[in-house]
Amino acid sequence: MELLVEGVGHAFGALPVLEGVDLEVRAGEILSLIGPSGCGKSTLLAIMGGLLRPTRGRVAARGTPPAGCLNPFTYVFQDFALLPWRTVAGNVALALEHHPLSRAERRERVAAALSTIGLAEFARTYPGRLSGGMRQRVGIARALVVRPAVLLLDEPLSALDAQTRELLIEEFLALWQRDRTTAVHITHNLGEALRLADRIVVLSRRPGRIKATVAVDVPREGRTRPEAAGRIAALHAVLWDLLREEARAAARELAA
Amino acid sequence: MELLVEGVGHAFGALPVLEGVDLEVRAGEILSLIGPSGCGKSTLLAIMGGLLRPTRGRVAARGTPPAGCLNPFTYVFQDFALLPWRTVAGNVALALEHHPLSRAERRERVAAALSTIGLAEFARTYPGRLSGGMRQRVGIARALVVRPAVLLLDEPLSALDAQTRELLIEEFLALWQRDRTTAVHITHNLGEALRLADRIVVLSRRPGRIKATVAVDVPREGRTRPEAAGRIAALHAVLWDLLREEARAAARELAA
Amino acid sequence: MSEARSVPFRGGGFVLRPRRGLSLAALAALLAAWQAATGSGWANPLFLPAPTTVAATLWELAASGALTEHLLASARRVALGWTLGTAAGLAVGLAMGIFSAARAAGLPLVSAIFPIPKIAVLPLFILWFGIGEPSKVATIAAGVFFPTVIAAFSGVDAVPRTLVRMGQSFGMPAWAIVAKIVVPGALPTVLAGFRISVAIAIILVVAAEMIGADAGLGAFVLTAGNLMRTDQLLAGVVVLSALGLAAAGLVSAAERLLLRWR
Amino acid sequence: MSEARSVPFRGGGFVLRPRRGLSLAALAALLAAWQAATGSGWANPLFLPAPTTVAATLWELAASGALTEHLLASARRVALGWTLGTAAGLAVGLAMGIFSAARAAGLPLVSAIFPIPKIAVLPLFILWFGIGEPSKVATIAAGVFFPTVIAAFSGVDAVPRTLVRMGQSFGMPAWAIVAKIVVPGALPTVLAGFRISVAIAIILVVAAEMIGADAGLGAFVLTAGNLMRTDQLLAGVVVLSALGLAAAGLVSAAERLLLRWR
Amino acid sequence: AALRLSSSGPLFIAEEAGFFRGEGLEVTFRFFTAAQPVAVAVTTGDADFGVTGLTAGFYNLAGKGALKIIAAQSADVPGFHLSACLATPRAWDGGLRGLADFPGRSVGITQTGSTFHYMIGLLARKQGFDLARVRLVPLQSIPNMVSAFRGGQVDALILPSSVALPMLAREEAKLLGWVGDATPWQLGALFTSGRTAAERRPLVARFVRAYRRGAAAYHAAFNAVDAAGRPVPGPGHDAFLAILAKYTQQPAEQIRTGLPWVDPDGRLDVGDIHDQVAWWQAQKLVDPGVDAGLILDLGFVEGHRNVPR
Ligand SMILES: Nc1ncnc2c1ncn2[C@@H]1O[C@H](COP(=O)(O)OP(=O)(O)OP(=O)(O)O)[C@@H](O)[C@H]1O
Ligand SMILES: Nc1ncnc2c1ncn2[C@@H]1O[C@H](COP(=O)(O)OP(=O)(O)OP(=O)(O)O)[C@@H](O)[C@H]1O
Ligand SMILES: [Mg+2]
Ligand SMILES: [Mg+2]
Repeated sequence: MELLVEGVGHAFGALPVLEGVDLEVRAGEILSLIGPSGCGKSTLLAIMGGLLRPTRGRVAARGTPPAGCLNPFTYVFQDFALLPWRTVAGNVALALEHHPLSRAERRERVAAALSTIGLAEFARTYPGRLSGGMRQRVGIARALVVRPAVLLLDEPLSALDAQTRELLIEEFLALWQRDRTTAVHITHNLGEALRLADRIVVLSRRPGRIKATVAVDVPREGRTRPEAAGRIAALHAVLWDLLREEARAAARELAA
Repeated sequence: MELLVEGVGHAFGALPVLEGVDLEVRAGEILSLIGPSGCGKSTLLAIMGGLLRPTRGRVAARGTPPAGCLNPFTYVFQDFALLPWRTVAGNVALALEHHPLSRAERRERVAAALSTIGLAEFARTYPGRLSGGMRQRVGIARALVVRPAVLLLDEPLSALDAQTRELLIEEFLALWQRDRTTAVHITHNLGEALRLADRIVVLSRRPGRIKATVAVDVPREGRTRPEAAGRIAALHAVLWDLLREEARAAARELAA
Repeated sequence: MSEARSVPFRGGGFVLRPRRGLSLAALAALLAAWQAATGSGWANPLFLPAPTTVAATLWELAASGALTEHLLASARRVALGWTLGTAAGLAVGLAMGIFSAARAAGLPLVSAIFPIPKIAVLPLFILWFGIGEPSKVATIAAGVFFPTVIAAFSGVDAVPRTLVRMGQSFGMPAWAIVAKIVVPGALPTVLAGFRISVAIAIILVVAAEMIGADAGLGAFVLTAGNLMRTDQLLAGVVVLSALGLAAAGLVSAAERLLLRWR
Repeated sequence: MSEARSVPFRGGGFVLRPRRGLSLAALAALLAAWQAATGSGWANPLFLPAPTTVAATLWELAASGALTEHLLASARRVALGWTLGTAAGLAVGLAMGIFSAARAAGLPLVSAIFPIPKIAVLPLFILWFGIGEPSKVATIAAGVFFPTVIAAFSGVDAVPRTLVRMGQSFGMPAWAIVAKIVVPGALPTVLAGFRISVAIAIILVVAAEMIGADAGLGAFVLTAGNLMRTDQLLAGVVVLSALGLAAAGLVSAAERLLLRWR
Repeated sequence: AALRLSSSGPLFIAEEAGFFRGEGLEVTFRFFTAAQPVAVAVTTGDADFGVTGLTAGFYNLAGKGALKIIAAQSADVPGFHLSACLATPRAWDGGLRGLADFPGRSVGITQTGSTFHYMIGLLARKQGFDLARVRLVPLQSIPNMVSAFRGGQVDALILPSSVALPMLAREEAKLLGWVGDATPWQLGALFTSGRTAAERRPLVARFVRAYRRGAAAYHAAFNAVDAAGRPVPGPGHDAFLAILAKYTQQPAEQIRTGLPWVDPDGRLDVGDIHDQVAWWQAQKLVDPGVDAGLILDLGFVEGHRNVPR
């Protein structure tokens, strides 16, 4: 599926958070969204998935969800949003319970998702007894289990160690190869964006506007190879400069 | 101040989380702690600061807190732990209110901390209306405001974009230059560890044991210079391998 | 290529907005239903006189000054009893929320004493507090005490323990943790408890004024009942209701002020 | 180099552990205080007979079978009235927690009707429900209804809205959001409300059995009170207390079961 | 301690006419809304004297030495219509026509052990029916009783005239008879605590003296009868009625119709009290150990009537 963001602006009361955002997320594309803290990334994602009504503009979708998709627009939330009164398995099952699946299939899907994220042995543990990274992984499992058409990922790997992150990135790319899920991915890790994204959108400081769109013009499979290191480093530098400009401007504003 | 972790082990009920951890954090040192998700990093930090009683071993401290230090062992929590009913300024002030400071000084310190983290204009906002990264920065401001002798940082920059992180790292290093605060710093960002740490301790998967201690043998000021890039990359590779081993072993265990 | 359709909006809802007009309409509807019930004969006017009749009675009472006298006497008792019962209830309830020993000892006592009907212990109240104001205030305070205790310790139970650990990590003294973390965290539940306890305090003014009261809405209502003056009885009830509405309004105002952060 | 000292432990506390022995000791202390009060003459034995006297009376009642009869009659009314009042209260309270319109219309009605003393409306209850079981059950149900409504909507207010948004993002239908997110999130507050409402139900058995009851603890206590037979009165009160303890035990068990995650 | 009822009229008149002040007594009234707390308040010493109806509860409390009856309050006597026996129209049509027709029917009373309960008992004795065959339904309050009566939940009631007369006027009820006409009895009394009666006799004597002057004035004003035995206004009628209106907070018009008979000298029908205690004991509602003789302190009023040998 394809997402079209048309002239979206948003303000929380008197605080303008987004202004004039036009964006097209192509079918099967992974689009990373980066920008300074508090610039409106999460807000934009909420608008894209129909969870928040923008004060201006609209979001449209084109195409039909693939067969087997239970929830076209699916989130991984920045703050995980786990139900504290449900176990890990219960939290993942929540996404399936209102769909007509057999008990066995539901159980199977949950078990598969939990073993993907490496929490099978914690299936019956309550979120309050998990570490931060474990909670985040439960949120990921819950999103994967519904086979989404568009994944809306809000810093999905922020609480994970480098190695677990790497494993999950590989898992995710394998899934993506199979289903060609469209994904919008917020991150503050440039390396992660450069691993995953087809294009990287840089937002300005609040109120967030699109400052630049950077295409990652290296085939995804080749990005970890030594040959690509130069190009990746160059892109990294470009993004870094774009972000620094914003930070400098923000600092100047503060000083004034 | 100096911290001595002596034979510390911990279990939550039947779940062993830490085993035989011996560790010395030298005065004025920055020690980074890395390890797979759920291996017991946060648990170890809680034990080090006297918030959790280990089932085995003990933690001792040597030295006296410097003058002006209001709270020797101070945390930045992984889940921020902000009071939702206090504004940003109120949350930061909380750390000062039970100390004999004049009103004016308290206000001044809070204002200074908020401008350090770039949230001066959100002083009167409630945490529920902040973005994830903004919340994390409030937690950092609250810790800095008491001039700690030992800072216990649990993934303090995980929710921040690269650029904001860089600014805060610089701020932090400046403060550290002045006060020579001892710091234990949990991170899952190897780059961050390699920027900040004197030594990096790698924990094994759960139950966490010390797997290796890697000294970062490049002067801190020189680490971003091109000359150091090779050594830093080598260290990065070493750490990466150490972590990968753990992840592989975990995966093997899961498969079995 | 297929048509682009707006992404369906799924958010919203589950957020409450005040609708003052509707609140007034609800009260008006209550009055209208009452009027209709008496008009249609569904409720016998002997037991439920029409609101117009009751209004006339109220007007007479107000004109004679009796209404003010009764209202003031009762309102003073309610205010005093509620304040005492709430203060004691919060103290005990917070202790039961914080200390295992207080909880273990207090919970069975609360569970055993709360369900004792007030009228069974009126003689004891007279014995201990006499027939003056103290026994009336004590009756109301006793009725308010128990629900407040329960609300307070349940509220404390709901405070996330990570916030308490945070306070400890900053070396906050225990009293400061209680005052700045436990109490504000328990506040939403405590305020819900207040909503219940103000209503109970008003209900109990009737039981309280069984004991040698000259003036007071409770005594007035009881006397009206004994004499089968249902218009006076209902007039008294309407005033008690209004008192309840006013008290609930105060709780709502407190919520708006103290729970702004939600 | 200075000595290494253990880092002071600052955590712990603010966590409740059951202490069964202490709970039993508290009840024993209550009995002992009662015995001491009557022995010392601080409480006139005319109004507060010694526990031994009351125990003897209880024993007689139990032996004659009267106790079982009264207890069963009342327990049935309490159970039925509580269940009806709770069901209605939860339905209305949840609606008031979810819908702005229900809250706006319901809150003033609840605030106005809750504080009306039961004795003022008993004649209406008799008229509408007769003097048989229905009016008794209705009295208890009405008393339980209001605190339950308040607990329910306050509980819903406490559910974090981010969890609701999560449910919506997964396309959960509204009923599923209510059943799986709103209700479980409100449960701690609702269970605290149950603690209050079971006690109120037991208190109200006395008011309910004012209406022409032959059997029942309330009728028994009322008669004993009218006859100034304080030993029987206290015996009845002790049984009501025990009923309250049992009901509170059930609520505690429900909490242990349903709030395991805390 | 007292209730706001016209049967406490002698007290109010004694106060307003200055009889208490004449004895050097400063009297403060404490009003209650039910009989039981009045007795409790006198027992605990919160009030020195009380006047209320004589109930089984009163006798139980008094029987423990807590209370002493020292003078009369009101009594049911023929011609003074205090308490009415009413039947619902349906029961009337079904054959409940007189005071002897109660068996097999239900009668609403306030409380077990109340004066209403006793009156039914009295009627049973007088009319010779078995009380066990009457279903007594305690309803606690007058509105409850009237409500049950209106709804046909009970067949009959005994009600104070102030409530009964309007119902009769509206033909919502049929009159079976007046209790006073059928079975006169001692309804209420002035009493004090056992301690006061024993230790402060001079005070009690002064109080009773003033009370009797009030009773005499009351009797003269309200209890005069014409040749046919019907009440007629006596001296001071209107002034005293105004006093009662003030204390009972009722319109004078309403009080006038239900003024009880009060003995002008505060003399008790002692024999009747013995009867009452014995009957309650037979009903197992008063402890068998209660001795009517010990409840009474007859030393303050001369000429009590019907004193058993
Ligand atoms: N519910 C809300 N009410 C009011 N203001 C809000 C609310 N949610 C977010 N904001 C404000 O909107 C701005 C953008 O928030 P958002 O969460 O979109 O930032 P973000 O780009 O996701 O930041 P981060 O990287 O720190 O998560 C912030 O300044 C925040 O204060
Ligand atoms: N309160 C608790 N009760 C029971 N088990 C707990 C509790 N807190 C943590 N654990 C368990 O202890 C283990 C280690 O948790 P900890 O939070 O120390 O991990 P961590 O290394 O900080 O992980 P992360 O990087 O994901 O934050 C986890 O397996 C977790 O399930
Ligand atoms: Mg965000
Ligand atoms: Mg952690």
